[in-house]
Order: sequence, then C-alpha cells, then structure tokens
Amino acid sequence: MENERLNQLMERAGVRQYDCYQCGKCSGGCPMAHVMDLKPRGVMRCAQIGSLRRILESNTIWLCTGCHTCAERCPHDVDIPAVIEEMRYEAAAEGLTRRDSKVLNEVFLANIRMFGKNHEMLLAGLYNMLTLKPLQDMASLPHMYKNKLLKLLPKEPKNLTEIEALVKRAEKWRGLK
Amino acid sequence: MSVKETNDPKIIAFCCNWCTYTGADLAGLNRSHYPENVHIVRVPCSGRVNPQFILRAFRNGCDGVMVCGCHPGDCHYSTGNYFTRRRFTLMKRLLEYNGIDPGRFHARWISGSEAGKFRDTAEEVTAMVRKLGPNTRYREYARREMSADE
Amino acid sequence: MSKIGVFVCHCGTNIANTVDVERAVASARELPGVAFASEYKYMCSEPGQQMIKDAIEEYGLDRVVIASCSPRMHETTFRKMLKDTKVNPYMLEIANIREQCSWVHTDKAKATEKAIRLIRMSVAKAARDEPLFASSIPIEKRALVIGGGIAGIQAALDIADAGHEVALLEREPSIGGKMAMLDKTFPTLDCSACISTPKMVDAGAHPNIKLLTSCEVVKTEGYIGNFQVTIRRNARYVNHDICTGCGLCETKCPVKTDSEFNHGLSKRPAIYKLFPQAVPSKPVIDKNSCLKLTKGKCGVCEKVCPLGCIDYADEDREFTETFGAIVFATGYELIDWTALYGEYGGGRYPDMLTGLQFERLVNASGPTEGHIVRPSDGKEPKTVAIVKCVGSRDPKKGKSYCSRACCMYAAKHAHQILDKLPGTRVFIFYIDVRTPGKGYEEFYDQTRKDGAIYVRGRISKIYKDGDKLVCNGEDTLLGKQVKVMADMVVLETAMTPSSGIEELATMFGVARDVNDWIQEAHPKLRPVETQVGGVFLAGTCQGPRDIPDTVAHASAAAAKVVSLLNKSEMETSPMISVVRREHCCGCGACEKICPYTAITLEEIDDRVGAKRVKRPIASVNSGLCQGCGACTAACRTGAIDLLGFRNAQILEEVDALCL
Amino acid sequence: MRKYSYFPGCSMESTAKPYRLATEYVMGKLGIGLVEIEDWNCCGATSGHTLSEALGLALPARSLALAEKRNPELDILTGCASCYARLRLAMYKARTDERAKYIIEKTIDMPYAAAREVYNFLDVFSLPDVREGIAERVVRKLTGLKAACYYGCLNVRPAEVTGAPDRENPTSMDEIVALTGAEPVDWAFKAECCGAAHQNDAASASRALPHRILRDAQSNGAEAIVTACPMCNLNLEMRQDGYVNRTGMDRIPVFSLSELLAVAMGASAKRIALEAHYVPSAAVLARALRRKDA
Repeated sequence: MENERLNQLMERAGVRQYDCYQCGKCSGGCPMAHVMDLKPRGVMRCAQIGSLRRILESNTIWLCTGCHTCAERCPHDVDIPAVIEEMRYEAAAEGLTRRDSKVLNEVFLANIRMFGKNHEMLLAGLYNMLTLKPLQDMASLPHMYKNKLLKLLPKEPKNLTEIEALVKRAEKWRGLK
Repeated sequence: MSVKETNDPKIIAFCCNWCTYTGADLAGLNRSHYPENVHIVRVPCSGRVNPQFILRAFRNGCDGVMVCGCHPGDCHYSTGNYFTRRRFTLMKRLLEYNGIDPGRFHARWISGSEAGKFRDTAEEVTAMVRKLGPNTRYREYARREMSADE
Repeated sequence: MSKIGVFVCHCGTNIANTVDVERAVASARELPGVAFASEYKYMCSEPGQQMIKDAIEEYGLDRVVIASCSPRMHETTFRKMLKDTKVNPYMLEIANIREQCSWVHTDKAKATEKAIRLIRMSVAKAARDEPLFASSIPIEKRALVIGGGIAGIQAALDIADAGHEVALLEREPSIGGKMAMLDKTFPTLDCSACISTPKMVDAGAHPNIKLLTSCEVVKTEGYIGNFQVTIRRNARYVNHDICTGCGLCETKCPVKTDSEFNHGLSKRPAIYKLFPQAVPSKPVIDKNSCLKLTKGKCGVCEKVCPLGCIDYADEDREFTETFGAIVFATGYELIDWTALYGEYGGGRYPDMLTGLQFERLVNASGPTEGHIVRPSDGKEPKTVAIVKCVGSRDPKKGKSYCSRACCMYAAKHAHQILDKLPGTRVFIFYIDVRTPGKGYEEFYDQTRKDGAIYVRGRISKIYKDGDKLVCNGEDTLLGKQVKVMADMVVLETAMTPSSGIEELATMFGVARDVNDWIQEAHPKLRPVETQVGGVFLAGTCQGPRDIPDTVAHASAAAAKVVSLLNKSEMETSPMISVVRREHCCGCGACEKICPYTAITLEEIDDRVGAKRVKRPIASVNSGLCQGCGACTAACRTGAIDLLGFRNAQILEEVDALCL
Repeated sequence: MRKYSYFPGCSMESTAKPYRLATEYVMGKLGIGLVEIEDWNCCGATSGHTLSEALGLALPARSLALAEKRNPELDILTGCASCYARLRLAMYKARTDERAKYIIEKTIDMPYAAAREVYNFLDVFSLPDVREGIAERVVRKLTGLKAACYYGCLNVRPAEVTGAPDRENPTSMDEIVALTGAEPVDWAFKAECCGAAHQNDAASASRALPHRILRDAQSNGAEAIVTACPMCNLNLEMRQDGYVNRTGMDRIPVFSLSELLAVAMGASAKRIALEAHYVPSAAVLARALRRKDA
C-alpha cells in the first residue's frame, strides 16, 4: 500500500530510486544539508527501502532550495529535486506542511491574489507578524524607506480576476492545499 | 503428395551452431523432454538465416518457424545476431501482410548453457502454434506447384 | 543421380531404445538418391567406420549420411575417416537423432517418425553436397607486438623465448610504458623500476626481439599468418647507430619544456631521453620544442656531440614488414578529469594530483627525488585527501566501469604518505573498497591500521581556501557532511583506452566495446583473442587491470601466438562464402555486413551487350572469411552463397521436412 | 535593433531600484529594445511551485503566453535568476512534456506554444555583436576592480533547462566584466546557491549560504561581487551584518552586472541610484575609475 504510493510518486517524479548507489555526492554538496534531518542521499535511501513516511515527515522537503546542485553532480543523473517536489505535494496533501513554510506560502498566495505580483516587503512583514518574528530583517526598513525602495503597493496588473481564476483552476490539479 | 491434415504441427527451428544448437544438445544430455514437433536445422549463425527460408517453410505448409541464436552481444561472429534481430522484426510484419499469423514465427536468444530455456521455448512455441491450427494458407498453391513438378 | 549411403547408429541402446532403427533404415532406402542404407551398434567405433568404408567401396557411394549423435560430437571423426576413402570429407551430413531426438522424446512411434524426418532432411541436403577442399595458408613466423609497456614487453619476451622473431613497437622513444613511471607496486611494495627495468633491458638485448621505438602503425593488409604492416618511424634527429647515449647533448640543450614522463611536474630539454633508464638508452629530439627545428637557430647539440650523431634533416620513414601474428598491447591513459570535473576545480589548483603524478612525486627518481611536497610551494602536506572513482563509476560525467586498480593504489598511496611523512592525516574518500587479489585485502587492512582514514562518500566539491584545498563531502556512514581542509589532494582517476586505439582497431578490423576497449573474442573462454584471426590482446587495451593480471594476460597472449607460429602453415575451413560474379550487382550490402572485413568490392572488366564496361563486384578474402554467412542473408540477388550451407541446401532441408 | 519581450519581475519594481535604472541605461546605450510584457504577473518563485505543480507552471506560463500573443516575433528576456528559472522551466516543460503542456494551457486558459526562447541578461550580453557593442561603449575603464562574478544557481541549473555549458565554473559574466577593465577573480562559489528562497521561512538555517559566498569571494581577493539577479543581490547585501559579526571580515559591495556596465558606460552614481545599496559601492567604483592602467 505504502510501497505502491511511493512507487507512484517516484514515477511521477520520473526517477527510479534504484538508480542511486548511495555515493553521497549529492549530500556532500547540498547547501542546506547541514540543517536537513534527512540528507538528499537519505531521501533516496528511504525511497529504496520503502520508507515513504520518513521522507514525508522530514524537514528536507521544505528546506531544499531547488538549486539542483545534487542533480547536477549525481553520477547516475538522479533528479532528486523532482523527487523532493513530488514528496512536498504529497506531504502537503496529508497536512504535513512545515509550519513556517505553510505561513509563507499562504502569505505569498494572498499576495498574488491581491496584486498579481509579489510585494517583497509586504510578504516579509505579513510573514513576520504571523510567525511572531516581528524583527526578522526589519533592521533594513529605514534604509529602504530612505531610498524609496518600498512603494507601498506594487503596480497592479489590469486583470486581477484572471489571476484569481488561474489560481482557482490550479487548485483543481493535485497538490494545492 | 499433400500436407497432412492434422493438428500435430511441424515446426522448423533454425539454430546457430554455437549457441542454440549446443543448448539443444545439452537439453538432450539432460534428458529434458519437449515435443517431437520441433526440427532443428543447423546453421553457422542466426545471421545466416535468409528470410527466404522462412517464407519457403510457411509456403510449404510448415506450421511454425523458430530462429534461435546467441544472445545479443554474445554472437560467435561478433555482430551476426544484431542483424538477425533487425531483420526479423521486419519479418513479422511481412508475414502478417501475407496472411500468416505472426504467432507462428519466433526469434529467440538461447545460449549454449540454456538447455532449460530451449526446452521451455520448444514447448511454448509448439503450444502456441498448435492453438493456431494447421497452416493452410498456401496449401492449394503448394499442391498445385508440387503436382506440376511431378 | 547421387549415390548416398545412409548409416543409422544404435548408439548402444541410447538411440535404439526410443527409435526403431530398422524402420528408419527401411524408410531411408526409399529416399531418392539413396543407394545403400544400413545400421550398426556403434557407428563411431572401429568396426562401424570400417563398415562405412566397405560400403563406399562396394556400392560406389559418393556421399554419406550418418544418423547418430550430434555432429558436434563426431563430425570431425567421420570427416577424418572419409579422408581415406573416395568420398570427399565434406560430402557428409549427420542427422542428429540422439541429442535432438531419442534423448528428448519418450514415445517410440513419434520419435521414430521424427528420426525418419531428420534423416530425410539430411539426405536432401547431402544430395546437394559438393566436394570442398580445405586450403592451407603459410604462416610468417614473426610477431608484431604493438605497445612497449609491461604487457608488450612480457608478450615479446615470451614469444622470443619460444624461438620466434618479434618486433616490439612503441610510439614513445623508449619502451617501459606506465609501469616505468610507478614508484612501488602493491601489495608487496617492491620497487616498480627494480622489477620492470631488467625486463626492459632483456627485451632490448634479446636476439629475437627488434625494438621499433618512435614508431607507429600506419596501414595493414592481409590476414592471419600474413599481415603486411606498414610502420612509420618518426624522425628522431639522432643517429642511433652511432650514438652512445653519453648524454652530453641533454645537459647543454637550452630548451626547457614540460616532461611528459613526469606529467608536467618537471621540465626536460628538447633533446632528451624519456627517462634515465630508457631503452634504447639514446636521446631523440622533440621537433615541437627544439629551437633549431622550430626557429632554425641554436644547433648546440650538434656542436657538442662528439660523434656527430645529430641529424636535423632526419625525416619520418615508412617501411612495410610481414608478420604472422599481431599482439595489441596498447595500454591505457588516465581520463582527462580537468575537462569533466568543474566541481573539483577543473585543474585550476596545482596541489591536486592524479595518481600517476603522485607516483612521480613519490618516486626516488622523480622530480623531487621522492619527497612528498606540494608542487605549489614545496611544503610537506600535513593533511592529504585521496579521492577514488574520479571518472570511474560515473556514467554521467566519466565512465560507467570500475577501473579496478585504483582501490589498491589508493591504499598504496596512503601507505606511502604515512610511511614517508609520519603524522600526516590521510583521508581516503571511497564508495566501495574492492580488493579481490592475492594479498590485497591484507594490504588494505594494514593501511587502515596504519591510520589512513577511510571515509565512505564521493567528494562533491573541492575548492581553494587560502592555501588549503577544501574537500566537501558526506560521510555516508554517519549521514553527516564532512569538510576536509587538505594540503594536497590525489585524484585516483579512471583508466581509458590509449589515444589512437580507434584508428588501430579499425585498421585491423578489431571490434571495440562500448567504452572503446578492444573486444575480446569471448569474455570467458577466449580472453586474449580478438574475433580477427591472428590478432591477440595483452593487458589494459582490453580493459582496466593491474600489473599481475596484465602480465598473466600478456603471457597468455604469447602462448596463443607461439602455438600459431609453431605451425608452418594453417588449414582454413573451406566452408566460406563464394560469389557468383555474373549475379553480383556490386551493391556492397555484403561488404557492410561482414564483421571480418573479408569482403571488398573489386572492379572487373565486363561486357554489356557489345560494350566493355568496368563494374564493381564483391570479392571474398578466403583468409579472412570465417563462414558466418551473414553476407548471404544480406545479398539481394543471391549472388553470394556459403559453401557447406548453400541456400539451395537449406531450402532442400526445409522442403524435405514439409513433405 | 535587438528587441525582446521584457519580464521585469517583482523585485525590479521595488527593492532593486539601482538594478532597474542601470538596466534601462545600459539597454538604451546598447540599443536593445525592451517591450514590457503587458499585464505580466509574478513568476511564482518560490512559493508557487512549492504549493503545486500546476501553479508553479501556470504563473510563469501566463506571462509567456501573453508575450507570445502580443509580440509573437520576440524572445523573452528577464534580469532575475528566479524569474528566469521559472519562466524557462515553463517553456521547457511545455516543449518536452505533453502532460505539463496540457496542465498549463488548462490552467491559464490560453494556448501557449512555447515558440519563443526565454533568455537572461547573461545570454544577451554574451552575444558576439552585443559584446562588441559593450566594448565600444565603455567610456570609463574600471581598471583593476577585483570583481567576483556571482551567477547564482538558477541562472545555470538545471542543465537540461538552462542549457548552460558549464554549471560549476561558468565564465560568461567574467568575460563581460573583463570588457570594462575590471579583473574577474578566480573563485569557487560562482554558482553556489545563496539561499534567497528560504531567507524568510528558514532564516537562521539559511544564513550560512550567503555568508559562505561572501567569504569565498573576499578570501580570493574580491573588492566587490557582481550579480545577475536582484534576489541574489539583495540577499548577499542584507546578510552582511551577521556576516561581519560572525567572521570579522569587512563588508563587501554587491551590485548587478547592469550597474557595473552602466558605470563603465558613463552613468553617474546618482543616475542609477547607487546610494540605494545597503553596502556602499560608490567608493569601490570610484577608486577603480581613478586607477590608471598599470
């Protein structure tokens, strides 16, 4: 059951887990591996031994920056970022989204729906409020204000209803939770 | 003279001398049993098998044809069986076009050590060909030609 | 009408128990063309053979069908028997009614029917048999060994010791190959030069061995027993007939260029010996760096040479010689990792060495006299990282295969560092440790115990930080990232086939595998032969291997060469392809399909009506054709046919079955 | 005259003011026309594809489809590595993956043929004639300015999407920078990830990323870092307080390739709002402008 689901996810990612021979080159070069509880190699290992749960519950899938260093260097051309992406959608569907990532994503989505664009400081501000980290990066505010780097609202696209419809339609497909 | 009306098919197997023929000999040495329907013609290499041989067999009322050789990459003559492979993918289509069920024709790779595989293949092909019934497609034609010969 | 004799064997009870032999004989008598049919308990026995001979005499038989065991058992026996009779040995067919009938069937009636059909098929084929005559080709009793590394030297010495002449060809100015560069050899740690230089000297002095250094093969024709090989001797600009190898010229030459023998770790003059123990021990001029040859000025070597050996007018010379056998001993090269591994700096950092560079560094006769120091600043390293599988086991960037020797020489390198610089920290990054060989695991074990730190994980990135080389990787056994600040990094890089192997292989019609190594005739049973008769393999041209395996492989190749050269002529199978010229349209399909380059298109004079024309037709070289028959299936007009297995013969068999 | 459908990206409209001004200046000088895609929207980086595959593909594809509809003859250009990665992935997927193309077109409710290419500034500046144009228009040499060219991960990876020839040690920006008289330094973190994507939601974990990059640049003698992405630029600049505290190194100016080119082509610091940078860069640039060829 669990195995079938795992295999389905791997197939969607277009990766055969047994291509990996566990050399660790991915994890040695991963810029975020120092904080991951499961290294990229560990993700592949868990996929090999059928431990889907460990992958879904890992912080790895939320901390990956998508820089593709692992895939670039993999001797067997294993597309680990694709695996991580699939696992992320699956984890989200199960309600396993890491808290901070969830908040950021929600703020982001609200941003997009409101403006069609992403307003960096609005994003950061809202995020800080919701995660009770009011001071994160706020030291830069005076500088930004002084240099007029913060327009309070971004230029709106003309067709916000279209963006809203797009987001709605995207929800039809798997993964948007 | 005529092709016999029976459901005891005649199957001809072109086997390369180095792999499959040896494998069939080994099947004998092991006293593995397979149907009497399979008759082996020894050829130096599966690449020697001219499509003409197969067409002739079917025209004459042969019920099944096998071409067997070394595994790809193991050919005694290094590359012969690659040609076999390509040639006989086309062969299947040609047969179909001529109204011969492609299930009557089988190309298989059997090495000198695979006596068991030879036995299994012989059984499998015989069963399949038996199911398809006698090959009567060219019977009239063959009969006419043969009586003309006489 | 042919007069066929059919002889059915009981094989004791082996056949007779399942096949009604008498019925089979009776039915054979009815077949067209059969003049006589009989049976016997053991056809292969002395009286059995006599019975056949008598029948041939008595009934004037001109061809024979024997229904017995597999032709793989006794075809040669019966052919030999026929040699003493009026029947040509190839006018023989064997119906396999034991392995393919009596042994695999149980129903006697059905088995007998099948035996009758099999005999009918053989009789039909035999009716179309024609006399064939094995021809023999004379064998030139000389061997050419291509490549003067340890494989070539060993093969040449073995062949020469057996009493045959050998030409040992090497494109560098000296024989010795890679082994001459090595410092110590695993697992015994004996000095490589101490065991290889005596062999080089033996090869140089052997009365049966002719050294062809600075030489390359440019063309070859012919086949087993008679290869005509055209060889180019590249200009040396030094007359080796009078040069005594005093070395004065080398000391006076003003040019300094990278030493290829030391892999760029030191400089050499333009007139140089490859290395001090070179064989022949005489210098050559490198035309690409010599001032006289490039710019027309200098000429110092000519002035200082006491014997007047220098000849700036020397030119490349070609000559053709005949050889009965060829040995490929072309060896390997290390993969150019700098082009492939940007994450390791792509060759930007001087303190990153390949395994062979490290060998020169640690070698007492090397550029530092064996002191392990950093090329950048001459300091002794305190921390060394050894990285295995660089270019090996990496299908994406390098080669998919394992280079076989690296695990062991990595351990050796670690041992040498720990031995010469006690207290140094040595990290070996590995994926697997492979030590299949006598004393190998023990050596690895000792290296570990001596303090080499094995870290399981492939290094992801190497970059420079200050004067350290930072190696980022994962300790996969811990599941933690590791960062080693190394002073020196040794990359144990993949072996790849020598440059030029493609041209050489194509010249001789020898196949290469997917990785360009030369393909052996059979991976298990014919490891030193190629599928081209008379061309043999020694050492790493066939695939990565270490010195013991290389030497064993070379001696095996030599044994094959000797057994070939011991014959004065060779019988060739007459069952080869023939062309019916008038049917050949010259399309060349057979030429393309032939795996032995045995077919060439040759132009003939022909007539079309009254007009004289020239047109190409296929022509088969009987020395090269191995009788596979691939050409016959490719031929559109049916002009090419295989003797012994003619189209008509096989069709007769088919018809006989379907009767 | 070269002309592109231009996707500025959200940063260009706010924090990346000097980048925007410099880009306008340089493109003007080079005669490269930028036709801003009408009604473009956020490319979705990086939450878009974190949320769902469909959203991750559809957000960039909408802008691309609009661009192709309005100006079917123009390729698309963007100056942000994140936008480039998302736009180019949408293009690549629409071309190579029928399922993805189906999802895209259903979600944006428009046809998207992916007929035009998506380029970044490095691609355009590296074109032979544009490079010649840059060389001709350099009026002030930035002699001896030791610059570490930072490409970022998304301008070069993944290889099959970007087609970048060298993903470990790219050189295209170095070659452009050298045209201004500046000296690109040899360093090892040209294409390492700066972690901009997680500076909000995994702040403490991802701080090490920009710090490593800054450190390697400085220890290889760089006086400034040149970027090809507003996100990278902001991230490398904003994290320098922590960096200085942690390593004891000095601050290092970070500015975009457009700014470097603009200065060399004669733009004043004011014209391109260089003062808007967190780490003052005017001094380093001025020093280079004063330096005579040694």
